[in-house]
Amino acid sequence: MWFEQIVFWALAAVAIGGALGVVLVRDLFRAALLLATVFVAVGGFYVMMNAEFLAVVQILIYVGAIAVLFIFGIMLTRDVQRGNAPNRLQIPAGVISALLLAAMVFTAVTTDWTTLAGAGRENQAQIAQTQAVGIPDATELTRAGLSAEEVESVAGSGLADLLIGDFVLPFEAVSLLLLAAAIGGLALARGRGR
Amino acid sequence: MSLEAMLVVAAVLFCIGLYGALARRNFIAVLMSIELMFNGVNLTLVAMGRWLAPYTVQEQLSAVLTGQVFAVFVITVAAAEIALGLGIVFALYRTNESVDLTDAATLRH
Amino acid sequence: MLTEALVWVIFLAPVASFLLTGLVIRPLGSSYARLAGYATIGALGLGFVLSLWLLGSAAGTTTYDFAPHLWLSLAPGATIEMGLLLDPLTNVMLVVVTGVSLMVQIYSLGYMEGDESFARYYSYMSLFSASMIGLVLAANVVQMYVFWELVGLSSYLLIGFWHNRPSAAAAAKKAFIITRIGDVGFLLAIIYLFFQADDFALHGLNALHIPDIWEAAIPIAAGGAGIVAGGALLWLCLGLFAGAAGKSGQFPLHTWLPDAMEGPTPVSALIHAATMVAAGVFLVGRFFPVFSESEGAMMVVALIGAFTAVFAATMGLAANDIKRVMAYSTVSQLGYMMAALGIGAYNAALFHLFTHAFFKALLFLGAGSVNHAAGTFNIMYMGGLRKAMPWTYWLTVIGALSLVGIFPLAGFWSKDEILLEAWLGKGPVPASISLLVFVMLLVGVLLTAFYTYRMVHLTFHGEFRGGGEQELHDVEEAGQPAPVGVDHHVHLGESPWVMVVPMGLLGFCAIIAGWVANPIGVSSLFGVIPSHWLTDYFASGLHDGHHTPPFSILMAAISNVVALAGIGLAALVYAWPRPFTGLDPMLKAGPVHILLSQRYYLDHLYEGLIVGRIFYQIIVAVTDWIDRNVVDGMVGLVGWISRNIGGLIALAQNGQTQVYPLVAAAGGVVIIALYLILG
Amino acid sequence: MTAYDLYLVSPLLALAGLAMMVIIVDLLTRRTGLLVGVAFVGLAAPAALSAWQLAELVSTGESRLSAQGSVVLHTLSIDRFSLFFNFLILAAAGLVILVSTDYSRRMERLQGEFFGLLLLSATGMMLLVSATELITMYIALELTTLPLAAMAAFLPNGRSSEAGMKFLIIGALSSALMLYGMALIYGFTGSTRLDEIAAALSAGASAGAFPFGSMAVLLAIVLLLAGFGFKMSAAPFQMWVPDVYEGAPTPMVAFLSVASKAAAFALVLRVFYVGFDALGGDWWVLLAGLAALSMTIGNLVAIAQRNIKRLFGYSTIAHAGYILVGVAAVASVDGTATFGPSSVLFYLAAYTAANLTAFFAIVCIGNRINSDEIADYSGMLRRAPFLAIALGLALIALIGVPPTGLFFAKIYVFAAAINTGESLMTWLVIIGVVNSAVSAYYYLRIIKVMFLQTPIHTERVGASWPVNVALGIATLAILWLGVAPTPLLGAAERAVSVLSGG
Amino acid sequence: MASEFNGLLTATVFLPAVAALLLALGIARDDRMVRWFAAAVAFADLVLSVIVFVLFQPGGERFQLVDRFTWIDTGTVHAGYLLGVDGISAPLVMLTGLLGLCAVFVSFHITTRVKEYFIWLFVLQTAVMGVFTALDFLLFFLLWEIELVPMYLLISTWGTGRREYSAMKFLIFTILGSAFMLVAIVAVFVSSGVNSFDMTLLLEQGGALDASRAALPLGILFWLFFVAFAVKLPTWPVHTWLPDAHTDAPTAGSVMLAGVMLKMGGYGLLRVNAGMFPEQLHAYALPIVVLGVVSVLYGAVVTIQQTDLKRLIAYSSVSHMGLVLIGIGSVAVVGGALTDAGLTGAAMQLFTHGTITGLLFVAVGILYEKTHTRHIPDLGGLANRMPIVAGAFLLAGAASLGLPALSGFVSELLVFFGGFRAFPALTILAVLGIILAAGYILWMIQRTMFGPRPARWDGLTDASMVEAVPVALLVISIVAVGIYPAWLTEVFRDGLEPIVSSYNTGIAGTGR
Repeated sequence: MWFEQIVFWALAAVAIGGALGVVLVRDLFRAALLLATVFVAVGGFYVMMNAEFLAVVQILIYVGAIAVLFIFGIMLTRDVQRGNAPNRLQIPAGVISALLLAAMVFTAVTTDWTTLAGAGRENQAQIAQTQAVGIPDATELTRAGLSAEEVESVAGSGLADLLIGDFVLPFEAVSLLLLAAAIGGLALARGRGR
Repeated sequence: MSLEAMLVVAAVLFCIGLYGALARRNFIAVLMSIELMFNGVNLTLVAMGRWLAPYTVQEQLSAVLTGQVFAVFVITVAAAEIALGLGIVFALYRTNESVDLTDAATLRH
Repeated sequence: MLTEALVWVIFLAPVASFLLTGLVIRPLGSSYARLAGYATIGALGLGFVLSLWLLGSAAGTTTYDFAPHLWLSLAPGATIEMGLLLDPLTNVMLVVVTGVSLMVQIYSLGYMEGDESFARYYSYMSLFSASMIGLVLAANVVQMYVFWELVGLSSYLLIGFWHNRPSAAAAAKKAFIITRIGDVGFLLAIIYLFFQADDFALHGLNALHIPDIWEAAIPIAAGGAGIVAGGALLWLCLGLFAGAAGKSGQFPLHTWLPDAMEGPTPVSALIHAATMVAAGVFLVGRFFPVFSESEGAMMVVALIGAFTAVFAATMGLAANDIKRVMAYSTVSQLGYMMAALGIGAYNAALFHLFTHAFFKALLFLGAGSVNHAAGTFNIMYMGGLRKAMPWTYWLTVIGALSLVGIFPLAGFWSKDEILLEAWLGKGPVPASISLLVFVMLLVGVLLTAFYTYRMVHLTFHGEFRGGGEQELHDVEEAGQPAPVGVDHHVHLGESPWVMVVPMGLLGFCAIIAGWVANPIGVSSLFGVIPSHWLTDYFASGLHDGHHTPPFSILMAAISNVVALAGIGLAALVYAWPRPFTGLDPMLKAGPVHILLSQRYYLDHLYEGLIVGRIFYQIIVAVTDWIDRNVVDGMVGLVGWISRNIGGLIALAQNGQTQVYPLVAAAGGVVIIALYLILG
Repeated sequence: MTAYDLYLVSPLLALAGLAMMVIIVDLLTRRTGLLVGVAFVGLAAPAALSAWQLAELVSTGESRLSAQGSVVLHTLSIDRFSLFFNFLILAAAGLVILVSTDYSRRMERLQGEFFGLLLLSATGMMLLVSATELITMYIALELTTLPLAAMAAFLPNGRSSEAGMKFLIIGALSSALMLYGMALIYGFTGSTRLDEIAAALSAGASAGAFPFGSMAVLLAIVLLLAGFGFKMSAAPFQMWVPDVYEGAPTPMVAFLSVASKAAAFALVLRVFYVGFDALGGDWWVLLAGLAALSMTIGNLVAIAQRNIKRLFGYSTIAHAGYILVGVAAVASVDGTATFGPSSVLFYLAAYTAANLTAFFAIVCIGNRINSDEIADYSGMLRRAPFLAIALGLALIALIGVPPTGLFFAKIYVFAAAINTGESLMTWLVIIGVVNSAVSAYYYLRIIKVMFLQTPIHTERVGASWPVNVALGIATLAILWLGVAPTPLLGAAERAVSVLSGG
Repeated sequence: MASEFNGLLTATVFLPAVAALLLALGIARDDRMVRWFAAAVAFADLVLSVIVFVLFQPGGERFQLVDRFTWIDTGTVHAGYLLGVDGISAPLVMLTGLLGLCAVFVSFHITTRVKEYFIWLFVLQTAVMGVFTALDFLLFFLLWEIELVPMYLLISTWGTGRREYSAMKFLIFTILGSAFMLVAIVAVFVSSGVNSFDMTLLLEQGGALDASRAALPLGILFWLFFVAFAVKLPTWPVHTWLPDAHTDAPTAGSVMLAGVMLKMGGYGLLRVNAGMFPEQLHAYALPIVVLGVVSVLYGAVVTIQQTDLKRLIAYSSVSHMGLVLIGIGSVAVVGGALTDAGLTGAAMQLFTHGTITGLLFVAVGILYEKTHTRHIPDLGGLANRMPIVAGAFLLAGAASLGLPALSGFVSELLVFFGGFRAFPALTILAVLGIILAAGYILWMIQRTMFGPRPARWDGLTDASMVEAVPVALLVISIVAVGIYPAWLTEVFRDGLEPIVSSYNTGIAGTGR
C-alpha cells in the first residue's frame, strides 16, 4: 500500500503544483502546458481508482483536444505578450476560494461517509469497474463470490451499457450539445459576412 | 490513498481553478481555470463512485458507475464549452482587439 | 283656533321670501330688485300679524303643545325633532323679532335705495329673519342649534354685505369665528346631553327635547327627573352660557360686536341690537329652569353680565363712531340682561330684552339716518344736525333717554326692575353677589347716561363740523387711508319718509312699551291692563312661577338720579366749553382714554398676540414646517435612501466580469456561514 | 430503447430535428421569412406531440406516463408538470421566433444559426423540465445555456460579444459549482436519481447536528443553488443579468428572460420538492432569504436605470424573488404542499406573457429607433400606439395591477406564503408587497415617458405583421390570464400534484 | 356558490367601462361629440345609481341586488364575481354616480386628448363603483388597484404644476397601502377556512375569522387593513400625498379623488375593519381615535397656512376625514342603544364630505379655468363678478365648517355624539377643530371672494351653464341631506346595524 500512497501523493503534488502554475504563471503557453500536465495527473488518479476507461477519455479529450484547443486560441488571439496577468480581484478571490476550500475540506473530513457506504462491497465494485468497458464475464464474477442476482446486476452495469442504457437520454443530449457548441462556436469564430 | 484524501485533492484543484477563474485577466486563462474546476469535480465524482456503494442501492451496482458516467459527461460538456468559448474569444477579439476581461467592461451599472 | 300650520307659516313665510328673492328675483337683475324688498316685507308683515295673533290667543291660555316632527332618530332617549315650543318667552320674542324686523325692512327700502345688491340684501335679511324665528320656535335643542348657527351665518353675510371692503369682510369673519368659539360650548352641551340619553330614556324623556331637559335638571326632590346635577349641571350650563356669551357679546367674547358695525346700518339695528344678539339672552332664558338649578352657573352668568355691562360702557365713553357707541351700549345692555338672568330676575331680563329691542333699533336707525345726511359715522365731524333733521333728532333723543332709563320711557321700566331685583337679592345667588351686581349695574347706569349724552350732544348740538367731506380732507392730510362709510355725499336734511316712519313707530314703542307692559297702576289708556302682566306672563312659562316684586319708588328715584347725574356730568364736560373745538375733552383723560379707545387692548391681545403670534407664528408655522419637512420629509428621505441604495448596489455592478461570480461565490460562503452560525 | 421511449421523447426529438432542419434550410436559402415560417410552423410538431402525451395523461387519469422496460424513464418523467412547461417553452419560443422576423436581419448571415440555436436551447429546456436525474439535468442545463451564450454574442458589436463572454464564463463557473454540489449529493446518497436521493435523505436526514442533517448536504444544496440561482437570476447569483440583457440581441433576451427562467424554476421545484422533500424544513428559509434579497436588489437598482433592457434585467431579478417566495412556501397550515408550487407555475406563465409582451415591444421599438434608452421612448404613444399600449399594459402587469395575470399570480404566491403559517414567510410577503410598490415607480416612469412626454421624433415606429401577431398574442395572454385565470391555475395545480408524489 | 343575477348593479358599475370601450373604439367623431356622449353616459349612470339607491330596501336582506358568478374555482382558490349593495354601499354608489356626472361636466373645457381623458375618467368611475359594490375580496382588491391607473394618468397628463411628481407620489403611497392590504386579504383568505375570498361569508360569521387557522394574528391583519385604508382616507401621518395629488390633478380628478376615492378608505374601514374585526377594533379603538383627533387638528392647523386653494381644500379633507376615524373608533367602546351614532356619523361623513368637497373643487376648478391661478393672494373680490361661483364657495364652505341645515353638520354632530360617549376628552379636542375649520374656510372665502378686486379680474365671467350643472347638482344634494338627513341616515344605519349589533353582543358578552 505504501507504493500506492507514494504514487497518490506524487500525483497530488503534480496536479496541485500544475494547477497553481496554471493560475499563477504569466506565460499563457506555459499555463497551457501545465494544464496538460494536470490533466495527465488527474488521469493517473483515475487509473488508481480503477477507472481506466475514464483515464483514457481524460487523456484523449483533455490532453488531446482541449489543451490543443487552448493553444490554438492563445496563438490566434495574439494576446500572448500581454500574458496571463492577474486582475485586481486577487485578494478577494483568494479569500473566497480559501473559504470555499475550507468548507469543502471540512465537509470531506467531517462527513461520516461510511454511514451511507456499503461496507465490504468495495471489492465487488472494483470488479465491476475493472470490467467497465466490456461486458463482464459471468464466471469470473461468480468466482469473485457474487451471488447469482448480483452477477446479473453487474453484468448489466458496464459503463458503455450505462451510457446507451440508463443514460441514453443525456448521451443523446450531449450530442445535441456538441452540435450546438459547434454551430455557435463556428458561427462566432467565422464571423459575419466574411 | 483514501476517500478523504482524494476529496481534499479534488477540492484543492477545484478551488485553485476557482481562484484562477476569478483572478485572471485573460479570457483563455479563465477558461483554463474553469477546466481545472471541472477536473476537481470529476475527481470527486469518481472517488465517490470508487468508495461508496450506497446502502439504499446496494443491489444495483450500476449506481457505482454513475460517478464515472457523470465524469464522462462532464468531460464532454467541458469540451463543448471550450469550443464555444473559443468562438466567443474570437468574436470578442475581433470586436475588442483584446481578450482581456478587464477591458471588456462596457456593460455596467 | 290656533293651528300648527299657521305657526309654521310665521317661520316659512320668510323662508319663502328668502328662496324667492335669492333664487328668482336676484338673478333677474337690478330692475326687479325692489320686488325683493316687497316680498320680504310682505312675508314679515304676515309673520308679524300671525305673531301678534299667536300672542293674543296664547296669552291667558295654556302653553300650546304640538307633536314634534321627527327629523333624525338616533336612539330612544335621543331623537332630533322639529317642533314648536310655544311658551310665553317664544310668543313675546316672536312679536319682537317680526315687529322690529318689519320696521327695519321698511326702513331699508329707503336706506338701501340704489345699492347694487339690493335683492341680495333682502334675501339675506329674509334668511336672517327665518333663522331667528326658527331659533325662537325651536323645541329641540338640536333644532335650536341649527337655527342658532344659521343666525350666525346670516349675521356673517350681513356684516360682510359690502364685501368689497376688506374691513367688512374681516369683521364678518371675526364675528363668525368668535361666536363660533362660544358655539362650541353650546355644541358640547348638546353632546353632553346626548351622552346622558340612556338616563333620559329610562325616565321616558328625550335628551334633546328642551322641556325634557328642564325636567331632567330639576332635582328629584323637587319633582323632576334629576338626571343632570352637580358638576355636570354646572358644566352643561357653562357650555350653554358660552354659546350665549358668544352671540350676545359678553366679556370676553364681545370684541366682534363693535366691528360688526361694518354692516349696513339697518342690519346693525336689526341683528346687533334687537334680535340676534338677544339670542344669547334668549338661550339662557330658554334654559333658565336648568340654570336656576345651578348656583355656580348663575353666579358666573350674573358676574359676567354685570362686568360686561360696566366694561362695555366704559369703552363707549371713548368711541367716536356713532355706531360703535351704540354697539358698546348694546353689549352693555346685554350685560344687564345677563346679569338679571344670573341673579334670577328672569322676568326683568326678558322685559329688558323686549324694551331694549325697540329703543336700540330706534337708535341705530337714527344713526343710519344721520349717516345718510352727514356722510360719516364719526361724531367728531357731525354736530348741529338737530336743525337739519328734527325728526331724527327727537326720535333719537327718545331712544337715548329710554336707553339711559329716564322715567317714563320703556328702558326705565325694565332697567328699574333689574336693579330692584338685584337690590332685593332673592334669587338663587348669594345676596352679596346680588348686591355687587346691583352696584356694578348702577355704575353702568351712570356711564350709560354719560356716553349717551356725549353721543347725542356731539351729533346734534353745536355747529356742523363738516361731515364726511371734512373727515376725508383731514384724513388725506394726515396721509391715512379713508375710513369706511365715509363719503363726500353730505346733504344736510331729513331722511325720506320710508326711513322716518319706521323710526317713528319704533319711537312710539320706545315710549309706551314699558308703560303698556308694566304700568305701575291698573288704570290705563286702553282699558284695564293688569300690572306686571308681561313679566308675569313671562313667569308663567316657568315651573315655579317667579313673581315680579312690586314697583319701588325709591329704586326708581335712585336710578333716575344716577342717570341724570351721568347726563349732567356729560353736559359739564361737553356742553360747557363753547365753542366746541372738535377735540374730545375725553382726551384729557390721557392714558385712560387711550386704554378705552384701544378697547383695553383686548383686540390686540386676541388678534395680535394669541391669533397672530401664538397661533399663526408658532402653532401653525411649526405644524406646517413639520408637515413639510418631517412628515413629508420622511417620504422624501425614504425615497432618497431607496434610490441611493440602488445606486450603491449598482456601483458593484461595475462591468468587471469576474466580480459577478465572485459575489455569487461569496454569497454561497455567507449562506453556509449563516447556516453554521445560526444552526 | 423501446418504441415507447421514442414516443416519450418525441417532442424533444421533433424539436431537435426542427433545429437541424432550420439550419439546413438556412444553408439552402437565406430568406428570413422562410426561416421564420419553417421554425414557427415546425413548432407545431413538438406541440402536437406534447398535446398527444397530455391527452393520454388525461384519458388514463395517470399523473405521469409510464411503461415497463422503458429506459428513458430512468432519467426523465413525462408528466403534467413537464408538459405544462413544454407548452410554456414552446409558446415562448414560437412567439420569440415570430418577433425576431425584423430583428434577425441584424445578425446578417447568422440568422439560421440564430433560430437553430434558439430551438436547441428550447430542446434543452424541455429536457430540463422533465429530467428527474442529476446528470440529465446537468446536460439539459448546459444544452439550454450554451446556445444562449452563443446567441448572446451574435450581434456584430463589442457589447454583444461581451455579453456572450460574460454569460459563458459565469454560466460555466456556476455549472462548476453546481457540479460539485451534485457530486456531493451523489456521494452522500449514492444516486443521481431524484427519487432515490429523496429516499436516501429521508432515511438518514435527521441524523446529524448540521442543518440539513449533514455538512455535505448543506454544502451541496448551497452549491446547487449557486447553479440554479444563475439560471433563475436570483440574488446573489444575479449580477450577470443586467449586463447580458443590455448587450445581447433583444429577442434572445426575451427568450432568456422567460423560457430559461421558467425551466430553471421547474428544475428547482423538481429538485427541491422531489429530491430534497425531506429537508423542506431547512431549505425554505434559504430560499426565502434569496427571495427577499432578489426582490429588494432588483427593485432598488432598477429605479436608477436609464436603459430599458438593463432595467428589465433588474426587473427580472425582482420577479425571480417573487417567484422564489412561492418556491419557499413549502409547508402549509393544512399540510398540502401544492399551493406554493402551483402559484409558481401560474406566476411563471403570467410572467411569460407580460415579459414577452414587454420585450416584444422593446424589440420592435429598439430595432426601429436603434436605441434602448428610456429617454428615447418619449412620446412613443404617438409614434407607435399599438406598441406603446402593449408595452404599457405589460408594465402594468409587471407591477401587479389588475386586470392582468400577474395580479393573480402575485396574490397566489403571497397566499401560498402566508398559508405556510410561518411568521418569517409573512415578513417575506410584506417585503414582497412593499417591493411591488417600489417597482411601480420605475415601471410607471416608462409609461410616463411613453404616454406623457412629447415625441423626440415624428417618424412612426411600426413592425411587420408577424411581429404584430406575436405581440398581439402575448398581449391577449396577459389580459386573458387576468380575466379568466381559472383554467391555467387549475392546470398548474394539477401539474404540481406530480411533485407531491401524485 | 350559487349564481344569482339581478343585473342592475353590473349595469351600473360597468356602464362607464363600456362607454370607455366605445369611446376607445371611436364611437364619437369629434371632441364635441365625445363630451356629450360622456355626459349622456354619466347621466345614465347617475340614474342607474339612483335607482340602485331607491331599490335598496332597508330592513330587507343585508345584501341586495346581488350579482354572483363563480369566477375562479380550483382546488385551492375560490373567488367569485360578486356584487351587491347594503346600506353602507348603496349611498356611496349613488355618490359616485353623482360625482361622476359632475366630473364630466367640469371637464367640458378640456381640449387636449379629449377622448382619452373621458376614457380614463370612465374607467375610474367603474373601478370606484366596483369597489363599493364588490363583495368578493379578490374583486374588491382588483378594482381597488385598477382605479390607480386612470387616476395616475389623469393627474400626470391633464394635471397642472408638478403633476408627474404628484401623480407618482399618489401612486406610490396608494400602492404601498394596498400592498399591505394585499397581505391582509391573502391572510384573510387563508384564515377563512374555506379558501374563499367571499366577503359575505366572513361578514355573516359576524366577523368571526378563524383565529386558530389565521396565518397572522388577527390584530396584525387589522392593522394591515387599517394602513391601506388610512392611506386612502387619508390619515395623519400618511396624508402627504393628498395635497400634492389634489393640487396638481385636473378638476375632475380632484372631484373624484376627494369626492369618492377618499371614501374608498372610509368604506374599507367600515366594511372590513369595523365589520370583520370587532374584537380588534375594540382593542385598538383608542389609538384609532387618537389618530383621528390628530388628523382633525393637525389637518386644520396646516390648512390654515395654505395659500393654494386646492391645497387648502386638500388639507381640510385630511381634517374632515379624521372625523371618520373618530366615529369608527367610537363604536367599539360605547354600548347600548346609542352605539351606532358615531358609526353612522362616520358613514354620513363619507357621503357629505364627498358632496361638499366635490363642490369646493368644482368651484375652484371653474375659478381656475377663468383666472388660471389658485394662489389665494392673487385673488380677491370675485363675488361680484362670479356670483354663482361665490355662492358655491360660500355654501360648500359653510357646509364644510359644519353649518347646520347643510349636510356636513349632520355627520359631524353624529360623530361627536358617538365620540363623546366613547372618548369624551378626545372628542372635545376634535370639536375645537370646528373653530379652526371656520377660520380657514372663512379666510379662504374672504381672500378670494371678498375684499377689493384686483383690476385684472374685472373681465371675469361667471360659470357657464355647463359649469353650473355640477354646482347645482351638488348644492341640491348638500341641502337635501342637510335639511332632512333621515332619508340617508336610515339607509346607512340599516347597513351598519349588523356591525353595531355585533359590538353590542360582544360588549354584553364579555361584560365590558
